[in-house]
Amino acid sequence: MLSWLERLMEKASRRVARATSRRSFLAGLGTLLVGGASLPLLPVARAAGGHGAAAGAERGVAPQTSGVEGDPGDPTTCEYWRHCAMDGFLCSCCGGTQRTCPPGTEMAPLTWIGTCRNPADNKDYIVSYNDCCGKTSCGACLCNRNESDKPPYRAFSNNDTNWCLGTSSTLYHCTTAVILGIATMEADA
Amino acid sequence: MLSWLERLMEKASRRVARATSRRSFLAGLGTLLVGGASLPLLPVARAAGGHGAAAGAERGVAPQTSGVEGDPGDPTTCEYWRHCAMDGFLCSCCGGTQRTCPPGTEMAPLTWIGTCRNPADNKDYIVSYNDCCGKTSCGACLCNRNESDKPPYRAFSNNDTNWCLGTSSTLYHCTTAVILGIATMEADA
Amino acid sequence: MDFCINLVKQDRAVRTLAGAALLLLAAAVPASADLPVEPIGVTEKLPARWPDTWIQAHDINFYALSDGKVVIFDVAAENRNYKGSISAAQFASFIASTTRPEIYVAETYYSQRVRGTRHDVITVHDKSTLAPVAEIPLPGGKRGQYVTFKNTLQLLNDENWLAVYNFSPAATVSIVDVAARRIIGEASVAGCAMIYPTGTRNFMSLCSEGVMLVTALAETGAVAKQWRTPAFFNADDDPLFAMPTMIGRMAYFPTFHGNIQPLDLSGDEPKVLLRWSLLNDADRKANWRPGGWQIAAAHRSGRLYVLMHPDGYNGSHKNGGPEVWVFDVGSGKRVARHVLKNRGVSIEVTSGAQPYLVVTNDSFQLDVYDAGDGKWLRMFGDHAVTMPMVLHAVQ
Amino acid sequence: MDFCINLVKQDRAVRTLAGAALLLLAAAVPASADLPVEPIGVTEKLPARWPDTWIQAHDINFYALSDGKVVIFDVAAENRNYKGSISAAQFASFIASTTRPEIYVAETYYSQRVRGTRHDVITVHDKSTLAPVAEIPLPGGKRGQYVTFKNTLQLLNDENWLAVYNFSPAATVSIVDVAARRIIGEASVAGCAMIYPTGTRNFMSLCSEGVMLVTALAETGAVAKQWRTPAFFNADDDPLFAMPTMIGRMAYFPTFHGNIQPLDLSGDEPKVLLRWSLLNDADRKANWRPGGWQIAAAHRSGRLYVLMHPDGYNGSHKNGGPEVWVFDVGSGKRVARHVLKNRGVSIEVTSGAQPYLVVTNDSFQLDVYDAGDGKWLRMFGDHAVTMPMVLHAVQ
Repeated sequence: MLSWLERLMEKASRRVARATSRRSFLAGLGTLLVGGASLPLLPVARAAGGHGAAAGAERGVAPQTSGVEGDPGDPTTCEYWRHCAMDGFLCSCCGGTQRTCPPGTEMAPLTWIGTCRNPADNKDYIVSYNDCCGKTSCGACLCNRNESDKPPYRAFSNNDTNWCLGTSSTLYHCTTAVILGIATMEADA
Repeated sequence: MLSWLERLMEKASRRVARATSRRSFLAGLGTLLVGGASLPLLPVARAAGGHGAAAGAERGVAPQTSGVEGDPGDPTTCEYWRHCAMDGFLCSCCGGTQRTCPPGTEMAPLTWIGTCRNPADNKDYIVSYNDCCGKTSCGACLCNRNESDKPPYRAFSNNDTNWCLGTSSTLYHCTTAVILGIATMEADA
Repeated sequence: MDFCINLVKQDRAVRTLAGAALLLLAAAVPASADLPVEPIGVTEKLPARWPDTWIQAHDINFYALSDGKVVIFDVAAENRNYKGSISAAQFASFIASTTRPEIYVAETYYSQRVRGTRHDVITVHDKSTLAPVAEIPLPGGKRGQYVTFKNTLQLLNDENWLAVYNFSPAATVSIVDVAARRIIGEASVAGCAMIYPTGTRNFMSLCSEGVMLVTALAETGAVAKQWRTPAFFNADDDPLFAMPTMIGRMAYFPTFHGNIQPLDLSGDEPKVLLRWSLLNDADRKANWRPGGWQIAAAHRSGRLYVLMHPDGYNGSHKNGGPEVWVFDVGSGKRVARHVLKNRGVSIEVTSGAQPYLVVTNDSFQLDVYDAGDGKWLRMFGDHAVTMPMVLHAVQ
Repeated sequence: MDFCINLVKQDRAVRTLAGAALLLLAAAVPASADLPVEPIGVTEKLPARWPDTWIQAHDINFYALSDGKVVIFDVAAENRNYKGSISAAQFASFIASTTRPEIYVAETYYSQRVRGTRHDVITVHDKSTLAPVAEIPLPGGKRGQYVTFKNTLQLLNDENWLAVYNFSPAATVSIVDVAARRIIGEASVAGCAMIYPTGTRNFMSLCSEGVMLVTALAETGAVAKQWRTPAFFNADDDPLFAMPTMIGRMAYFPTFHGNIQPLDLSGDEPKVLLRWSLLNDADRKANWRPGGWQIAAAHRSGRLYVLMHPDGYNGSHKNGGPEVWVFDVGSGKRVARHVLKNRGVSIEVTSGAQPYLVVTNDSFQLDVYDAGDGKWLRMFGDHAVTMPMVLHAVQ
């Protein structure tokens, strides 16, 4: 098990050598590798009742915190910093959190990865947008930000894909935003 | 085939004898026999965007006529006279008409029957609310009028039931309003 | 960027592994002042026993009937109050066990989604994982399909049996052994409807002619005896709503015209108690009536909550209403009128010591109020539910 | 009413027959001046060939993905314009034959609705009855699932073959013999995506590095040959949108930054033609860009319609837009700017001599305009569709 991962890391390292720095390597991966959730458009989010704008009582989802020290903002809003490349229903509104799946769903292993800046420490983090699969549409908190989205011929940069792949079911439920590590600091290291 | 229908009509005639007139017999049947569509509440129709109120461009369903001479009003509206005991999606908005099912669906043989007054001739007609079955929710033109509705222990007066029974599929799609005959004239006859 | 293009050319395995490798790289070098690296693949779990501030909202999703669900909310929590969901489609019925960590959905599906072979089943879900753990077949294609009534699926015999209402249009009740996961009996309830548990193993049904039919079951689940009571209501003049609210084994049935018919279902023979009115003369003049879908709720403290509307008429009994009236079931006296923030369609009251009043409003969101003073507390919306017709408080 | 109660007590058969008898009674005595008695059990049919004023709106129903559909509208008709619907769920793909009375849906379902065994299939529906007539299995659990692109399901070889795009995430294309109802071949298109028919039996796919991959098929459906062209676009700097619009065998691909890349797909070897810009200097200053979902449409008269928005930025390419710009593909000149009544998400143009511009607006209703002068004519709403992302004009 470890041996093939080691080999893989070796290969990855060779690729890194071609990039000018760790940071640009990760940034490249962020926009290119492994596509995130399953889609919707900005107008979709607007049609969903202005979600993404003001949080709170009017939209029927109470403000939350991430529960992580130094991680500001509301994970039920599209504006939350980890959501810089988010696309789908926010698992924080569906019985999960920004980093965990709701009960009864399964996290997809293939993801789209973004690089988002945390306004609290002004550092860039690698965020992995893993879909939660196995139940139909959660429906709540549809969020879409297309900054690094590319058409399906750049498959792992495309968020129009149902990324419930490699799971026991392809039913799409919601999407997480998991911190994989820090980007800027590694580039500087 | 005809013989059992004849026997049945004989039975029905015996029952009619107990009622004071043909009209009250039919009216009794109208409220009691064979329940119509599958449900929704008035608030449902309201939530659907004020449908049931003004017809026309605002709600996204164009005005129609019944296509039948002497049959006034718009069969895509809840206010249409045949809909006095309607409950469900109006088939006129779904690829059918007030008396026919949309392509690919099957009309349920069991129905709820109402007695509605045609404002054009001021006569009461027996209207049969047959569901169209075999495709999921049409979605358009939800209409509910509960005048003669009773709880499920009066099974054939209850419109909360999915009346897609006796069809090859129980999937509910929309509801028709078919004229079975005239009520007042027969009572007078 | 040359690198990017090369990467995209890789085959599936390499791409997948590249992702895994990135994960390891990132995980290997966390700086202490940074946000912690988080594990991939974590799924939430719920406790095996659910708090008494939770409700189970049955979203029939009428606009997409094949995609309904039950959503579990903690109505007391300021946030993180959406706990999870389970599938419950095609006019499903729902009930939760209070003695086992299980919830039950009686539902219908087709082998090819919208066509093919019909399957009626009870799907058993685990309360902790919200995952299906068993499927009990209900053969015969006769499961009763309604907009949703609590009394189409009930628990009997200390929750060891499930009773399922069938309507084809023959009215019968199937008895299911919960532990054995199979049907053990079936009773005809022709001319009557629904399941109201009474005594240990019995249930009663309401009948068209204003009587009740009592079905006594043997230990095997077979019908031991059936009898009809004398008439105690008139379905033409003042029908009982089909869904009562319960305090212990006392059932309170509202009527279309504003009466309450209490039935004592604690014994094997139900007792019809004295009917009383929700209305005073002024109320009657303004034609206040109960109306909506799930129009009554109750709390063990003896409080009865009824969704009311003025200017009632023949056919207004499903229109919902702007107020919830609170009564003391001992005295029959009204003790409060809660004017709702948004017109209500269905109501429920949580079972804890500090109860919450939960209201499906006419935009099909859920409003949460303090059941005591009627103060609006919060709303659940943003497409979390689309048509939550029936609300089940966790007992 | 004694009669009523007796009736309700009848068994199923008698009740059913009573209904039939009532029907006969009523039918037997029509008075001549009355409205005519109407038959029970009539289902509408459609013509086997559909008029060129019809469109097929693919409603992905994102809020209930297992309950999507395709709704057929006659956009020219004042009323009775909803013609019917077919099921198309779980990220389905859709295409209609122009030579057979058939429409095709590539879709996915599970044996127990939301769980159990996955089945990928092409469901064949009859145009006249809108009923399923055949199901073609797509084994391997690899059908590509997307918000909906036209180019995941295409017809080849004079419409005798269907080509289905797979993504697992291995990218392949399955070739299906329409008449035989079975798969006859499969081609890997690794590093590339989608199906753009070219010549008789060939198709091309767009690739990450800015080239196209051409797959030539033998008469058996097997891969005869594959080759890549030189790069003709840059996916980093100015990506081609994945969904072109067609005039005959000419494909017009808009780019994120407002260019049009025409490709001649009439021959077995696609030809890359000269790229031209939708923008003049003033447009560029205001940062007008194409954007939305199905952002381009065309008419055989040589008119190209593109959905445009000002103030574009990286990430605005799906935001939809307030205007549809009309171009002459011969000269590359803009001939009209249609300011939409409601912001658009997707657009389509009907294929008849008097074309209509159909727009999915940002409330997910359909607005119908005169494609010539841009005049708004009508809207289809009231929940007839919930999320019609892709519109297919009847050809």
